[in-house]
Amino acid sequence: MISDLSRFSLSSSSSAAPVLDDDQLLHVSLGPQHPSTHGVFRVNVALDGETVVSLKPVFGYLHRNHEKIAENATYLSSMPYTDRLDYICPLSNNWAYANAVEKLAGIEVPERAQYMRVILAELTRLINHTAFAGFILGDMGAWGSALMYAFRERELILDLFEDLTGARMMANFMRFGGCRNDLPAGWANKVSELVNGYGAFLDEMEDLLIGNEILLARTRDIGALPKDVLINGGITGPMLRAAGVNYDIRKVEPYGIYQRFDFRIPLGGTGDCYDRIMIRFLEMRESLKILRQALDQLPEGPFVHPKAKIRNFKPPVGEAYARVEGPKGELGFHLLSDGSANPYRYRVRPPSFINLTLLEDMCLGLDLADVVVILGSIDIVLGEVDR
Amino acid sequence: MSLLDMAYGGPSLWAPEWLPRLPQRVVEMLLQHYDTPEWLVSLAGFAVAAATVVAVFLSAFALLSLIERKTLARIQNRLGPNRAGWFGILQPVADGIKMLTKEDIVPAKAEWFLHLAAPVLIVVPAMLALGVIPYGREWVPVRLELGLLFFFAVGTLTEMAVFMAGWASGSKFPMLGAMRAISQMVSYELPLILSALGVIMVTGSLSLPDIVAKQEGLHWNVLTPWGLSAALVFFIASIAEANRCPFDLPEGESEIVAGHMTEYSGFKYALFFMGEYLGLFAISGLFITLFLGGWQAPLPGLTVIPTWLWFFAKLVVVIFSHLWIRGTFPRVRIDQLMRFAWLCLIPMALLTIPAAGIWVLIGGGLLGWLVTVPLLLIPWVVLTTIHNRRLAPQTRTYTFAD
Amino acid sequence: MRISGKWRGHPARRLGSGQDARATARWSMPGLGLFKGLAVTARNMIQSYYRKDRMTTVQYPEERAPISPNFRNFPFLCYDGDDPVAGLRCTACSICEKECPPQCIYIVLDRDENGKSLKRPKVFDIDISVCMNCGICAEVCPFDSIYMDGQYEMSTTDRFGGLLLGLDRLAKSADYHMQLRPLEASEVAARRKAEEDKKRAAQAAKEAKAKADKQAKEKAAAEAPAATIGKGEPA
Amino acid sequence: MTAPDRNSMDRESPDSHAGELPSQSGEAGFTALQSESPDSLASLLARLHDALPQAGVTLRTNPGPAAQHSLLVEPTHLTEVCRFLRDTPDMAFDFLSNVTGVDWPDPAKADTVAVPAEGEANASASGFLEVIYHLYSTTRRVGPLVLRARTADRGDNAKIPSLVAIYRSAEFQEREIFDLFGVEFTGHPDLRRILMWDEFTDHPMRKDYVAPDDYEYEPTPHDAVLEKAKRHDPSQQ
Repeated sequence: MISDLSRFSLSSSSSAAPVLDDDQLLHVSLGPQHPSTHGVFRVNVALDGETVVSLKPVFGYLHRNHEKIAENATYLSSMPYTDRLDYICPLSNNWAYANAVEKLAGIEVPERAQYMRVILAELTRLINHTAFAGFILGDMGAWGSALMYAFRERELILDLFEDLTGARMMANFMRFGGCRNDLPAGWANKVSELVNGYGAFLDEMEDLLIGNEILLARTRDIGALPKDVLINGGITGPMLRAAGVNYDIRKVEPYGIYQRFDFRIPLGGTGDCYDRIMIRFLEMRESLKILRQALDQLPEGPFVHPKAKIRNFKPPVGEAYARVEGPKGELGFHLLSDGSANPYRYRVRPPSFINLTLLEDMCLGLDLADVVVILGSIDIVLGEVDR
Repeated sequence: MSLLDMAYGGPSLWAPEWLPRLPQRVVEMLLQHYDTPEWLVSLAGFAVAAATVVAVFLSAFALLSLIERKTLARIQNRLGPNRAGWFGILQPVADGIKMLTKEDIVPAKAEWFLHLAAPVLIVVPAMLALGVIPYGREWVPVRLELGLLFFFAVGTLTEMAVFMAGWASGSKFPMLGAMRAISQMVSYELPLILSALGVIMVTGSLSLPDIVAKQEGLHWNVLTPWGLSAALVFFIASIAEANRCPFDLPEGESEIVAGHMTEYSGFKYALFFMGEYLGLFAISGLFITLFLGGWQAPLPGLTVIPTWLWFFAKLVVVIFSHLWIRGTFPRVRIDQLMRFAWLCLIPMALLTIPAAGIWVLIGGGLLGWLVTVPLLLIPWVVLTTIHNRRLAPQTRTYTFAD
Repeated sequence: MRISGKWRGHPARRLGSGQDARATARWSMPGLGLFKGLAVTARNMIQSYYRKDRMTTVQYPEERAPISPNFRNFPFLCYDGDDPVAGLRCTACSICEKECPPQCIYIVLDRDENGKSLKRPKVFDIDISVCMNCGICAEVCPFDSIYMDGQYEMSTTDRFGGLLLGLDRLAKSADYHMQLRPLEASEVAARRKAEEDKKRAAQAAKEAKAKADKQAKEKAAAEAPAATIGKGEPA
Repeated sequence: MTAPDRNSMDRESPDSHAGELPSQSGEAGFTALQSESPDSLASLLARLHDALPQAGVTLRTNPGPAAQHSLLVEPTHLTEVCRFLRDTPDMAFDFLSNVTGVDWPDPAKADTVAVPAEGEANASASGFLEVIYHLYSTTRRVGPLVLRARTADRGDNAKIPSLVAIYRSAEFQEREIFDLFGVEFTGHPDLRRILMWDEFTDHPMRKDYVAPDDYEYEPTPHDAVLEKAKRHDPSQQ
């Protein structure tokens, strides 16, 4: 009986959207000032009723030519600018950039600094995924509650960042060959406390979110694409793993010291928006595991390579492409050095930007309301998309 | 004898019970004293009664706008507005001043007259609906025999106003919002009215004071199986009728910015809010009247408290549950909203009618419970489970790769 | 690739510690997830009245969140002693000016009338409307001169002038630094003192040597009266 | 090299659970991804020569410590090469991670970063634009395979065939390079400016790009900038 009545459905998600003449469609510009475009992102949507017939993203409202700025600055001077790429997780960006420069110049990183980097990167992953859980609920119209809880916990991690790096978000902490300063006294204990308490918060968030029937209804079977299409479209990060592709750079190409930790890669089955939320929750649990191990094993020693140069740093001629598993996906830096103090070419491979490649494919035939959810589940940050 | 006793014919009645009607009686008495014609007296009486309702609910609106923000803030672990006056008590005043002094912008493509009329038309039906609700034993602004019918009739005006606002704005987001609003309100009007039918059958009257009087002595409709079922349907439908979360699609801000209100600013925008809150008061008031015993005290010993205070206490509870829901739930999608109305709420609302009939036939009691509970519970479980299964998968599997 | 675990269950079931759940609820109450959510928000609402970790709001002008000793905002210039001009450690070497990512530092070297460098800045401006608080200037400074301040209440009604900090507003005493960041400052002070001591010792040695030379010279002069005047004490 | 199949996990089977699935490629799991050594890159090159002799792929050595050597591909054969790399089962470079555009006004400089083999022809006399692709294989877990393609010049002939049909992930990245460098990707389905606005005419990432000085006047401590701003904005004089 129920399936017979499904023709009442206003959403034609099951059937292909009828193609109408252009003048019969409603062209809506979502953004750049729109409550749920996560910044100044804009999509031009053509609607048939509320069904998306075409969708074209428009970029560049936050473009500042980060790459050109970096070409005109010294290697070190670009470090604070990487904070501003994905401003939710600056420390991952720091690491990605430091990683690329270390590869370019062949710099060793001391043990302690490696552990510090892992701890900071995993804390950043917690921040990102926690905030994501808040944002996605916001996109679905539950403004406030989940986001405020997420930000409450995020603040605790930001406090730790402030203690360590001096800034809550714009950390500018990693250096080529280590980190800028050592851990303050008692910092590691504070992180342990936070890590021990974080599970309870995740439990609470899961109660609020993952079983919620409305959330399930809004995210189930929305935005799923086949695995090979996702790989071909350059999708990385939790979005790719939600579809069941076992590809996490921490395992595939263990940078830093990730091969030392015992953690698992959660994989989804369908790759719809619900799986993307769940994968992020499961990843947070695994991050907590990594954090516990890293805190246990944290060695004494120098926090930066003693021969690392701060002033007048000039890597040898060559090029290097290095990538890390950022919270949003594969964050790569491609550097070309001509032996001078400035990079000849500095290229960021931004995960948020390339993850948007398949946005239209995911949204076609769905409702306008689904576009917002899919966009939220991709988890973009415009500082990185527009650069 | 005091003025009150003279007015109301004896000291047997407790004065605060009459308090809300005091202005009306005073005006009527004064006019009678000066030999005014009878029609003028009653007209003036109505005017004052209406003014009382308007005054009470406008201040309630101001208060609710503050309470809503404070409650939501607490749910979200914030403090809420606390800078204007003690405990933020002057925040509504500040908001009002802000709204009044803001520039009123009419888009170039708007139909200016309809654009102007829509916010007014939002407020008026809500006010009219508030006029027929019995707030206390003696405080019924307008005693209409067909009060319930009148309520639903004026309620439909809101839909027209919302569509007017969306269409007259000459813009896309408002248009989308208006279309959503129409489909939503039309769909949810049905379960709303159908779930009230059981009450009408049991009471045998469309008059709201009669419905309340019938529920005296904790014979609240919600405490019967069919009443509980109908109350559930009515409550859910009333959320949709009031455009509240999780059914706030017409103004779903994460999707269509502010829906039909997108192109409004200043005082017109404030009027939409006022209309929405007054509508919430009205529909919650009707919910209390139909199912929660209206102004009846829950226990006989508590009748010392004036009946209108009981009414407002219940109103606070109902409205708090609206706030609580708003602080928790995400928004549903339009097709899910429609499917829920047509495939779950309307069948259930229809089923409550025979259930109420059987209840009356049997005369309640244990047998009544035994017959009607399965009659309603089984369809509820079946329908919601089918619905849930469509929405939520039974299992999800996640694997962990090393 | 090895599959080491599996979570299989109804979504309404909590993921728990991410451990593998195998039990599958055949039927779960419709709306159970919604009620769980309502319980969470209700708990948060009630606990916000008595639990500090739920209600974390700091009401800013009246209360202030404690600032971490590492917190950095805008840079300041450190001077020794009481005189912000004479005691300034800055030598106007312009390293910070070159390294500053947004190029917000502007330095003019002070010279005497002969054009000789006085090794101190004549102008040292920082445009804090441009500064992004990265701290690279403090990091690269070889003279322990520039440090990051913790002062964050810098709002002004003067859009341009008020945000352009000159020497008068940038120069802060070493005591201030000690107060702001005792750890860093005491380390710097110890290092500077050691350097100073070393310098002084070197100077003392030099002086002693000069004295000995002088004595030797005097001795020689006594023998040969037409000697030149010895070099004065080193500055 | 054994190829672990990412699709082979039997997720739906109720019987499969922890530990029971055979690990497909030994205890280490899989070959850790690394930049391919010159040897294996050379074998890959040999196979490319065999399969596509006309493509004219040459090896370029990276002098830096990263040792990510690259293959220089003639633009006319770029799509064939990529299709070969993607579709040959034991290559399976199915993931185009990154596309970088580089401007080389001085062609000699390009050869210092990507050094040609002895005796091979150096880059052309005029400057050119270069596009660098980083390919990975998600199934074999190797990479990056660095491909370079160079345009004929920096002017009208700055053309390179688009890879969107082979790797969808190139879509926005190629648009970005078109926007910022001015490389025309022939065959791109939707080649428009992406980060700059449509009316913009220049290509800001080119080395000889001169920024317009049409910004608003704002007092600044930098005298040179100040002077420039004053010259531009007569109201401030």
